[in-house]
Amino acid sequence: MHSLILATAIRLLLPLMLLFSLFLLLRGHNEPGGGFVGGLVVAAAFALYTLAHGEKEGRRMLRVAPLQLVASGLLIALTSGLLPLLAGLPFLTALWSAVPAPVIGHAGTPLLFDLGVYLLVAGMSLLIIFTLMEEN
Amino acid sequence: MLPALLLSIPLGLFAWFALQIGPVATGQLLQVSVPWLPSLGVALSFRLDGLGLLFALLITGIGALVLLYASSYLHDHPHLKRFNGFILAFMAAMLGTVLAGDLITLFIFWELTGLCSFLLIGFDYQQEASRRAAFQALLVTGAGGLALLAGIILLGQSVGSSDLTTILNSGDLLRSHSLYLPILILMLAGAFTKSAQFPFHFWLPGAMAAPTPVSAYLHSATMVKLGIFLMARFSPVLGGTDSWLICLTSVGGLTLLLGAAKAIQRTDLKQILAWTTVSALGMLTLLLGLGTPLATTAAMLLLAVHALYKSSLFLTAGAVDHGSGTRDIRRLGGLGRTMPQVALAAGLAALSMAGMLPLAGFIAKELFYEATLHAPYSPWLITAVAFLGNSLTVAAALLAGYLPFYGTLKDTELHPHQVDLRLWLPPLLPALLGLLIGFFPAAFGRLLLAPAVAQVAGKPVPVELALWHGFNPMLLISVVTLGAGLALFSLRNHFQMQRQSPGWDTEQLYDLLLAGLPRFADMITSYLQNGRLRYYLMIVTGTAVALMAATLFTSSTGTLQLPRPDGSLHEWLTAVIILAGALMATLTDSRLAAVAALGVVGYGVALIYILFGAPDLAMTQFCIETLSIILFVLVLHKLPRFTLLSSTRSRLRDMVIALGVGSVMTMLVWRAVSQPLIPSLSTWFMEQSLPAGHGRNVVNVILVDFRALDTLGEITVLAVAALGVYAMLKPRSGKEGTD
Amino acid sequence: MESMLAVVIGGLYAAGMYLMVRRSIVKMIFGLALLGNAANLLIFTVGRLTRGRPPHVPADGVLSALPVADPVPQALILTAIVIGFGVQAFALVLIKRVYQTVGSDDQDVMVTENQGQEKLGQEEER
Amino acid sequence: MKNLLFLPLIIPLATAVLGLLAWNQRKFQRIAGICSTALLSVTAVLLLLEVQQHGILSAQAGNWPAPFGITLVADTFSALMLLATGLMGLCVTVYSLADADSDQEARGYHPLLQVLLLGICGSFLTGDLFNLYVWFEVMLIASFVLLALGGKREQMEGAIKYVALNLIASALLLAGIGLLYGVTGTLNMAHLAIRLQEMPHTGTIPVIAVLLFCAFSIKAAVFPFYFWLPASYHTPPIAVITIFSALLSKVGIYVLIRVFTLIFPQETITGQPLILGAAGLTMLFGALGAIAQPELRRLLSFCVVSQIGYLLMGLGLMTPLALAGSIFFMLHIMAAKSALFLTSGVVARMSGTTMLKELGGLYKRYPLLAVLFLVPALSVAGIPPLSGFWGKLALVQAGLQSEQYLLVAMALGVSVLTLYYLVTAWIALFWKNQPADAEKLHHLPAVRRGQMIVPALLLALVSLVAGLLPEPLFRLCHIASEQLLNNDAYIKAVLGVTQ
Repeated sequence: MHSLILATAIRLLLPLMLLFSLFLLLRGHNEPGGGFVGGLVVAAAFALYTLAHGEKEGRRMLRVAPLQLVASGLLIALTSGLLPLLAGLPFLTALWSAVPAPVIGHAGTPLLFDLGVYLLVAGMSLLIIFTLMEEN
Repeated sequence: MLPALLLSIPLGLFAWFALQIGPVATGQLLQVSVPWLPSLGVALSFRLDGLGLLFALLITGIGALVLLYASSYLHDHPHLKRFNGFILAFMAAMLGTVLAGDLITLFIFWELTGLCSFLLIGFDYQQEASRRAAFQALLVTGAGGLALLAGIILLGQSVGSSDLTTILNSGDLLRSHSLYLPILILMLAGAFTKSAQFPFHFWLPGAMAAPTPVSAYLHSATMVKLGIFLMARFSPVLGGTDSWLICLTSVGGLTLLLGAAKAIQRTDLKQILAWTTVSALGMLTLLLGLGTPLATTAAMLLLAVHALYKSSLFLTAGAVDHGSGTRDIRRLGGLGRTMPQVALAAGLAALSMAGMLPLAGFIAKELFYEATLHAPYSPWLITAVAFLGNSLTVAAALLAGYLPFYGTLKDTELHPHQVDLRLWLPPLLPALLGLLIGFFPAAFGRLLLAPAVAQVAGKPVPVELALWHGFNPMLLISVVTLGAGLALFSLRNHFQMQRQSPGWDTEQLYDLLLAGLPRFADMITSYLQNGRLRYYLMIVTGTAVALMAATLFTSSTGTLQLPRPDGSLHEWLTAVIILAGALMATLTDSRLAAVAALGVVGYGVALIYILFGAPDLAMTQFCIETLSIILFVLVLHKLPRFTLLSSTRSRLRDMVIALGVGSVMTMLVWRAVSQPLIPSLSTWFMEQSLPAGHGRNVVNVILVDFRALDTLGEITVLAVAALGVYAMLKPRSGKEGTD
Repeated sequence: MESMLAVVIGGLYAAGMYLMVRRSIVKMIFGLALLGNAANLLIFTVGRLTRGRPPHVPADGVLSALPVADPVPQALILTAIVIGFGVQAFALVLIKRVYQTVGSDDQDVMVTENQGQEKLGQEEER
Repeated sequence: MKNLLFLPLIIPLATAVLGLLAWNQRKFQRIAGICSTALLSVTAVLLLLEVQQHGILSAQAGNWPAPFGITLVADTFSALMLLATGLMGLCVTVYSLADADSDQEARGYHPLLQVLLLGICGSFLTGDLFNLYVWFEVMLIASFVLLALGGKREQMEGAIKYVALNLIASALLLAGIGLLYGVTGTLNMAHLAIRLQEMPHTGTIPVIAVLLFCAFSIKAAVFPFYFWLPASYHTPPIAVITIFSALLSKVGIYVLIRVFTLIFPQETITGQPLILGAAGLTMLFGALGAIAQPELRRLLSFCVVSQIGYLLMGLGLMTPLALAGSIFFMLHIMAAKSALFLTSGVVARMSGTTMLKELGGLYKRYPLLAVLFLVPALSVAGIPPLSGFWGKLALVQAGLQSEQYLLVAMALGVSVLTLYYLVTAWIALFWKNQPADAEKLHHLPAVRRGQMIVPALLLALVSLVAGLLPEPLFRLCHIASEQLLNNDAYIKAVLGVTQ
């Protein structure tokens, strides 16, 4: 697995894939994409990195523990659902910013929700992959 | 607990009930009722009438004696307090049953008596025999109890009320009701099991494993009489028909003879008494079955008299055991010298049991014969049965009340000694009461018996008891009975020899059933729950699909119009690729090839999604499929290779099942798509997506907004799946990792 | 095309079912994966097929009169795919653990729930 | 007050998330677990009161109108079930303080328990069929992990059977929901009820009803779909089996009752012989299975199966009394059976075994424990005046009214069998002498014993009190059953219109 080319390539590819995943996440509301696919791309990027550099290095590169990623993803999704309760609206009601934000258009809690999905999916996939690779 | 304080409970109750004798004799009916479960029409309701009062006096009176007796008999028993508690609970349950004014109330207390008796019979739980007897009693009476439950519910539904007063006035309605016979059979099943009638009689002698005070209480005066009580209680509404007459007289007669015959074959005092109790219960059933006013009077009198002499005899048996160390009549004799008061009690009680003048038992027996002689059908046969039973009873009375106390001690190893007051007074009192009733039968008859008989007969019946009726056929039979009894007594060694070869009894049937049940259960269970997952899968899926197929074929109207096969070449190609992948996955013997085949199926499905306007689905499917393949490869190379484990035969069978499942699903889809399309929700989603959901990708808007709750659940599943993988593969160590 | 897809669905169910009742638990997981695909395809098919037009609102927000694919089954399938993936990943690891603890992938060895099991199935399939 | 409906989902989910964030803070997880379940119980009580005052409540997640958004609905039935869930969760969490070992906790025991409760609460509240599938899966995956925690051989074997059979159920369920959408074009249960009333019930609809019935029956462990339950329930720790036996199969029954009274009342009536047959056979084979077991936990697992037959009986009879009886029975069985499980856990801890042969001699030293086992055991066997009696009484009454004599005979006969095996077990545990070669009894430290006994005691008391004073609870069950049989109120609460 310690192919120098792959190792170098992935080092360059990693930020690009992460950017692409963010792109998928942000455009998901209007075009095919979304948090789920975005999260999987993140996972794929780190999985490739791990294949090239080993499981320890992969974990180091990710910086946060995958389980924390899962937990925070769930927390963000839950929070986006809880926010409208403060406004007296039902759970998971979408709240939107009055003025469109640059780049993403309207900003609102559904986007936050999708961000939670994104983080959770990435964390979940990586948790499984790391654990399995560690076993091997 | 202080004995005095303890005794004050039953004595106080006894006194209260005694005060009610007057009012009840004048025809008053005391009733209280509180709603309990009004939604089901259940009330906690009590009524005090003549029948209940007679029982209540016996229950509280003998209960007090038993408590006093036990305070000496069990004084060094570690669980004496528990015993007193159980007895009081049992007494409460008994009172509740006999005073119940509502069917459900009656049933509840009925079941409680069974439960308390379980604890009492099994009081010496260290002994295997006690545990067995307790369990047997619980099971037999419990099973009967459930039949009774069905019976009373049907009874209540037929009448439209569970209130006893209403029911007791609905005799004509019930006797002509279409459910009369089932009700009768179910109620009798409850009564017969509780009152140890043939073929359920065996539990009663078995229950002699209980401590003697328990036997004295449960098996003379109280629990076993509940079945009799039940029949007496409902005889105004259920009695008087041919089925009632035949059922009760035949079962009663059989039980009577069986019990009496077994009694004289026994050498253990308690066993003798137990079997004579069975016999006496048979007499009572027989009398209730006859149902004439005379028979009813005889039954109520016999009931009271039996309770008195039998409790006395049981208590003396215990005293003999306590004072000499054995209850075997072959080893005993001459105890009258060491324990004269006990001997007096036993003698009086035995005379009453044998029906000797001037004791109450004599009056009962005279009435008994009078009733059988006037029986509604085959009076001579019934009288003959009664005669035989009574003769045997006389012999048994001599065995239990005469043999141990007179003559000389047979086993010189024994050192009998006097017993204290608390052991001889309780048996003496009921014995003396028997004598008292013999002297004042008229008052007893008027005050206690007549109100009870009126309840059982459903109408007032003149009760005129007298000790001496002059010379009549009944007296003649009585005298002959005594003679026959004496003769049988003198032949006792012969009968007791016979005992060496155990005769056949329904108990063996019970044993067989009880031993067979776990074996049968084990057989069935190890057949069904055989531990093999694939059989479970086959049964579960097979049943589901078979049911679906059956419904599919019965529910469809007309022939199936197959949708026209259309579609372009690449669509067909995709479909074929998917099928080929599935086929390859099933047939290949290489793990890697199987993973690849699975990938082919997955990607093929993704292709279908693309072709039919679902790019989001396709993207997700592609990603997931890829990730799945990685996971499969990571896991599979640690697992064994595929090997051929099944025989050709079972593979063929599985193929047939699998093809069956597949074809049912195919047909179902055909059916579904051939039905007209109903306007679905999607129009609304399409319209609202941009203005309300601020997104043009409707699928994504549904996922994160319209149906975000689904997605929240979905990501929770993912989180837990990840957690599960982590938890399963986390090495077992005391030290916790960082994630 | 629905009729052909119905056959595909049936085929997937049949293959999945056949794999589920193999003695090897490894084959069972393949069966589960096929069943998952079959169920998703079933929802997709009975939700009616529409060629080519995904349920997207055009940029100008004006809905065209042409029929588009029903977004609801798609959303359901998406959820089901993801859930299925999570469950399948767990099941895969479970099977690995089962193999490690039991020492075999043969279902017929996993019968400790029934001690007196030497009764059924013995005569069959040796 | 409509947001009250979301709390049963938010509370356990938030607790689970906090537990995941505080992964190594065991103490925090424990306290959070207790707070969460207590709060859940309080919420359920409030919901129950609210429903009694204002009728059936509904709320729309995301504020999208029904039938487009996902509806949560609370009627008396679901509120009662939620209350039972909260209390069971509380009891089991407290019990786990003493029973769960540190390894289990290190693998996420407490958050998993919360997710399990989330799935259960979601299933009870949702008014949307696909959403129900999602909650089922949430519940399922959490139960998978809880079942496999520990990794002993028998646990692994049980887990694989449990997982395989339950995934089959999920696949069936998913197919059924998909087909139903394809035929009716909606997922909202109230909306489905209306649409199905308007449609002719020929062709696919009865088949879909059968399909869904089978799928839910697997979850509910009805004959002949129950194999997964006895195959796996004896393997995990007692606390886990307790919550499983109290809630998981009951969710299956709940959904059967909900879906088949609301959406498929017509199919329920035509399928009556089938449902009643399944009910009778479930009782019988469960009881026979229990009789055959030489081990306490397996015996109790089969007992769970057997009792499910009684719950199904109410649905089959479809009368107000029968359904009320089933609901009462369900609540009773949760309390009584769980008390039995928890007590047997204490016994197992003290004796170091659960084999009936090796147990014994506990009556002398621990009479309270004997009572604690006997009372729920008798209650399960239906001895009056404990809670089980009233449930059985209502069912038997309803069965006799509907002239289902065979089924009633079966129900009563199985009662005798239940009495038989439970009392046999009690005698073996308590009266029988301890075998000579058995281990010495372990004496548990007071705090630990308290943590284990108090929940068991509480549940046994519930059974006792519900037996002595059945009216308040039974009236609620009756209201619940009336609401189930009159769909209009439900439909109006969800869609705002009558049909």
